[in-house]
Amino acid sequence: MIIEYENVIIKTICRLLIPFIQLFAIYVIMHGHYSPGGGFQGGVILGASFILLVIAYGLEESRRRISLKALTIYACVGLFIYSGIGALCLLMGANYLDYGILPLPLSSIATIRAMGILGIEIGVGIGVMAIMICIFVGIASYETGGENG
Amino acid sequence: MNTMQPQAVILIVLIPLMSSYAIPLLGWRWKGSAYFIALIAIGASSVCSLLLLWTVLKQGTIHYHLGGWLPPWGIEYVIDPLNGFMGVVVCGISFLVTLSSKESVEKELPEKKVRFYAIYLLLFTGLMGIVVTGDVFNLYVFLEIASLTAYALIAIGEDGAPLASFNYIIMGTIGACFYLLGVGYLYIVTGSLNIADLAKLLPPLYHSKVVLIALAFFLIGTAIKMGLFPLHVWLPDAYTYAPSAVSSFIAPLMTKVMAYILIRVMFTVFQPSYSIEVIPLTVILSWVAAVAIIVGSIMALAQRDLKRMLAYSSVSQIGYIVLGVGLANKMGLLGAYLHILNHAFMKGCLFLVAGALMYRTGMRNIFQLGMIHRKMPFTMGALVIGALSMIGIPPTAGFFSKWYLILGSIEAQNWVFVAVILASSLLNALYFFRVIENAYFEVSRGHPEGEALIEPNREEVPLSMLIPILVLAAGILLLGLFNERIISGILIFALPPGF
Amino acid sequence: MDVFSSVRPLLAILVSLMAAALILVTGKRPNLREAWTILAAVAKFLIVLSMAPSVLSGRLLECTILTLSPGISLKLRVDAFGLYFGLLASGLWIATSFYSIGYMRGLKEHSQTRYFFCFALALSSTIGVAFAANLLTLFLFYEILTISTYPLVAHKETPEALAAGRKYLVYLLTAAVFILFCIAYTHQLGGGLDFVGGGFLAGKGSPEVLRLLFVIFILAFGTKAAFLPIHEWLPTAMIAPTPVSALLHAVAVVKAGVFSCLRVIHYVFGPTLLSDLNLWLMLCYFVSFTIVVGSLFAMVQDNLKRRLAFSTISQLSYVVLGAALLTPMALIGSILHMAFHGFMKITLFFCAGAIFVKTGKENISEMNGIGRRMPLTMGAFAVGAIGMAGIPPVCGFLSKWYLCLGSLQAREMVFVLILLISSLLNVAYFFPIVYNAFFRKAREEEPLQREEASWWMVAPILICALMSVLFGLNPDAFIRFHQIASLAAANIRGLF
Amino acid sequence: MVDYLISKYNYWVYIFLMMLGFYAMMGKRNLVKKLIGMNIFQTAIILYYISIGVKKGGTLPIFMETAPRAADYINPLPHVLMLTAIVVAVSTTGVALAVLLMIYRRYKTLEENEILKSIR
Repeated sequence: MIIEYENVIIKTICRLLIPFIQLFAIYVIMHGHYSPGGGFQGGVILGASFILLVIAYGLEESRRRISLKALTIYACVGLFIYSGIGALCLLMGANYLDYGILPLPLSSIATIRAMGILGIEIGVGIGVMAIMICIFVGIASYETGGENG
Repeated sequence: MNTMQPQAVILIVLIPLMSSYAIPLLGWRWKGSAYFIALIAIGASSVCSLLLLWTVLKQGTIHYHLGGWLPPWGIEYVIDPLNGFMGVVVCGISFLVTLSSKESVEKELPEKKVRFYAIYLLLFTGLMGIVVTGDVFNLYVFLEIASLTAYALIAIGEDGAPLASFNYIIMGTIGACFYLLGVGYLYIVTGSLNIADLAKLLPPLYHSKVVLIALAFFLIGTAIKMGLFPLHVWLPDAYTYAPSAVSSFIAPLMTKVMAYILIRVMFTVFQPSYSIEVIPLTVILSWVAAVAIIVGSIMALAQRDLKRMLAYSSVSQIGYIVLGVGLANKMGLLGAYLHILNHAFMKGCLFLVAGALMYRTGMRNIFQLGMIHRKMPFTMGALVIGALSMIGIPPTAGFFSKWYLILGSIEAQNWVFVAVILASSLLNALYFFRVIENAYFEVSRGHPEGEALIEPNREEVPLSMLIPILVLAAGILLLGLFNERIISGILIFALPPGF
Repeated sequence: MDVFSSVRPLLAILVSLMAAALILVTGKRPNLREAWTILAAVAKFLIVLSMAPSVLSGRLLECTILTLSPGISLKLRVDAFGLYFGLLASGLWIATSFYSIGYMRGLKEHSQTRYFFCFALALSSTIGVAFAANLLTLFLFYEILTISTYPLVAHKETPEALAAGRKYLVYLLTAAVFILFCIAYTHQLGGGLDFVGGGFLAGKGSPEVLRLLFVIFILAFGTKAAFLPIHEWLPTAMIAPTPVSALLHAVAVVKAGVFSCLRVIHYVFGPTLLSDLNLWLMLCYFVSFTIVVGSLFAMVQDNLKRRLAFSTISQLSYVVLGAALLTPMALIGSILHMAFHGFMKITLFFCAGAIFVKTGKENISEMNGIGRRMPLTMGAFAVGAIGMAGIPPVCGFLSKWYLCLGSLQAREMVFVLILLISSLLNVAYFFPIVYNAFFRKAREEEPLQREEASWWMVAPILICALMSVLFGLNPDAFIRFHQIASLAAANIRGLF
Repeated sequence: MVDYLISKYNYWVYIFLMMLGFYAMMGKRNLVKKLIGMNIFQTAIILYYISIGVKKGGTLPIFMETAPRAADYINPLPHVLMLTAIVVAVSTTGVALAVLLMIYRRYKTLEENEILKSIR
């Protein structure tokens, strides 16, 4: 069990850093479809920011902010966005993940595709973040039980 | 809708995938819904797989391009008669096993029900993905999905389960990594990951050592994953300690799907002529398989735990499949294909029976079964049919796969294999009749381990467990009687070209 | 030869399968349960009998059920030989059913439902063996027969009974494995597996291969026919209830073995091929050895059922000897002996069972004076014994006569001699039993008044004994055994 | 010969790492060490893949205004594949750790010998 670490410097630095880390993570996610980066990397960074929170403020505090159950929901919703967009293409009559068909008010097929993959990256990002935190929290709190897969 | 048929290719994977996310979401509110979601998802997949098989047999191979990207750049799902057949086998057995899992999960894992079914569906997704994909790397991803979920599911079992699961993780990871290396080597020389594309690009490169190494990695990797004899060490523990719902799901399907990968690699990615002629690969495989058959049977003979005995018998039955593949003639291969189906039915049935025994009596020692047939007559009837099929008594299904394998061995003029197949029938008879004897006769009276006599009141397992058992048992008989329909209707088209 | 498609062969099999299912369902009500057995037995016999006229007029009845494997169907075909065995098995099943009911109720045995279920199953597979049109179909029913008889052998569930059951399985499954190999190899050599009168393997392989195949075939099927030295399971299986022993010996199991041997000799290899391969004489000597040594073994047994078992071992080899001599007379004799031995042996076993039910005695040495207590039973026993020794007018004489004629036709005096020696040995081990039963005094403490077993048991005994005599006087009585046997022999030799 | 060995040094590195991991997986009795071995094993394969995507003088496969010729891009596919492989490796590690926790909770040790002793 990770308990709160009584050190002002670490706490303050974490407080300051975490928003920036998260901002960077979102940047990575949003640019994933045409530059290095993407949902997985961004999601990991986003997850790391929470892990930092756990390290600095202890498990209890972070549990208060984001519960294990909520994380499960996040993970599922994230992956649901991903596969849902794919399935949406199916419903529109194209192949799975063929975003060109999506009815977005954009000029060209290429931009629609770009938007489609962005949606996917966002879904993946949310999912990965949630699962990363899940793994960490699950392992850190082994006395209280819970496994993941 | 006209486009529905090809879309079934992706739906077969997508439905269980999305349902596995839906389970925690819905299960949060309604715990009982998990079972039904899983059942409906697998049922829908089954419908898709039947539709696909029907389409494939009528219209020929289906190609499905993910995201509309054409191969070899995009990922392609290909359904030909072989994986159409595999799909139906996996879906059908999964459906029955899932149907029966309700009560035993309720009893063994009441707290973890929701998570159990989420992971369970992911495992199913992985298996189906392996079956439908036409891309070697995508196959690796699905392989890992299936393996990871299997590790997790095995780990939640009783007593030695976590350790068994950990050993499986270590072995399984080596296997999967070897597979990945094989993919890498093929990618170096061809620059392609698409199976059809590879099959086109490889023949001019057959002289290359790299291709040879790639094939070797593929073989070892899949051999570990399917528990072929010297690499089977993870299998007995994993099957024994897993919760009964899990072992009856993994045992009939996991190793079969891995055998499917082996067949796919040997006969589609590489041309049969390469696997057979350039290196004596099939010879090596078939000899290893022959040893596996005998050793598996002998080890099974030494067990007193029913599930463990079945696990070792799986090791030997995998040998049959690989032997058929290794014979590399028409009859042998047909026997191997048929045995994939038959063994899925037999092992499904037997593991479900073992699960039912655990559920009702909590017992697994075969020497303590005394007079259990009074208590559970239908379950024990199914056990007898399954056992007879394992021994290879006609007209059960097990006899006919053996029959084709023997024909194949004779065609290959290899008398040792004939002897091995026949001897293993006898060994099977030895250990299965021991179970039957204990279940039907009052042997236990004099036996030192047989003290725990069961009260002979009639107490069958719940219908949701009994029906799948009986369906599988009836299936064993019907498959045996109508095996020729399956062969001439489906399997003959699944043979690699040139057979 | 005309071939007609007909469902009657299938019906004959299904009738007892249905009965088996009904027996399981109505297991709680003994009267209804046993009604099914009897009903099925009679129905089966009538169905088989209804096929006799068309077969006798030279037509074959065929029924293709489904395809088992590419090129091989699950096919039933009733030819004269199959019909013959079918009539024998289904006819004796009626007697055995009545007797079983008497026996099982008399001893208040446990697990009677299982018993009758397996019995019905065994009988349908026997009919399947009889009517099988090819080797794979035959093997299919042959295996079901093996498996369904196992619970019968181990019925008593004592350690000895279980050991006997295990031994039975070990012997017969091992043999089955070899049969399977032979069938697969035959398939490889000959392409098809359908029985053809006169054989289909000629010219399909080198002589060495065919010789080896033949030897394995005969030894494998011969395990069920209990040739020496692979006979051990049969005397051990005598621990089973007496009706089961009767079934094993007279009706189904060993007869199925012998029947399959004959199928292999005459319908797979064929007389011409066998004489070309010089195998027939070897086989003749081999079975002659069994005839003589089996009888010698029988002499030293004190347990009545074991003695009968060894007698069976010896008598079955008559049948194979007749077939192996390859002459028409010997063949008719061999086929006739199959049925006649069935009737005589079932009489003897029924008697042994009746004695056991009434007095609890199993050993011959205890049976002094028993003829006075159970005169009907022992009278029937005497008839059976006389038949076994081949003394007219009991039917055993007829078949032996044909066998001797056949040996003379083959110009092999040795086998006439062997048949005669065996007759003498039969006299030596059966007649003392009869003598002691009637003319020796029982021990003091035993009651002297007449007390037969129940009529459920005595009636079948008397009917079987009567039949033995009747067939000896007129082999064409009722079911025309002689005519069918001659037709079968003619079929084989290609003179229809 | 030496040139040959040196020119393929990326393969030697990956083989060395792989064998190291393999040894740890097979030879070590401590379960965590086995897990670490497994990670090294997987990393070796990732390294191998990355190294086959390398092109001397190649540039990042990102679309730029002053586009170089297509042949100047390094091959991005192995990287993408390895991204997936890394995800797999992470999940495997996660599952393995969870399983190790279960083992530890049950047997209070992570030494294989002691666990086997306590099972029997």
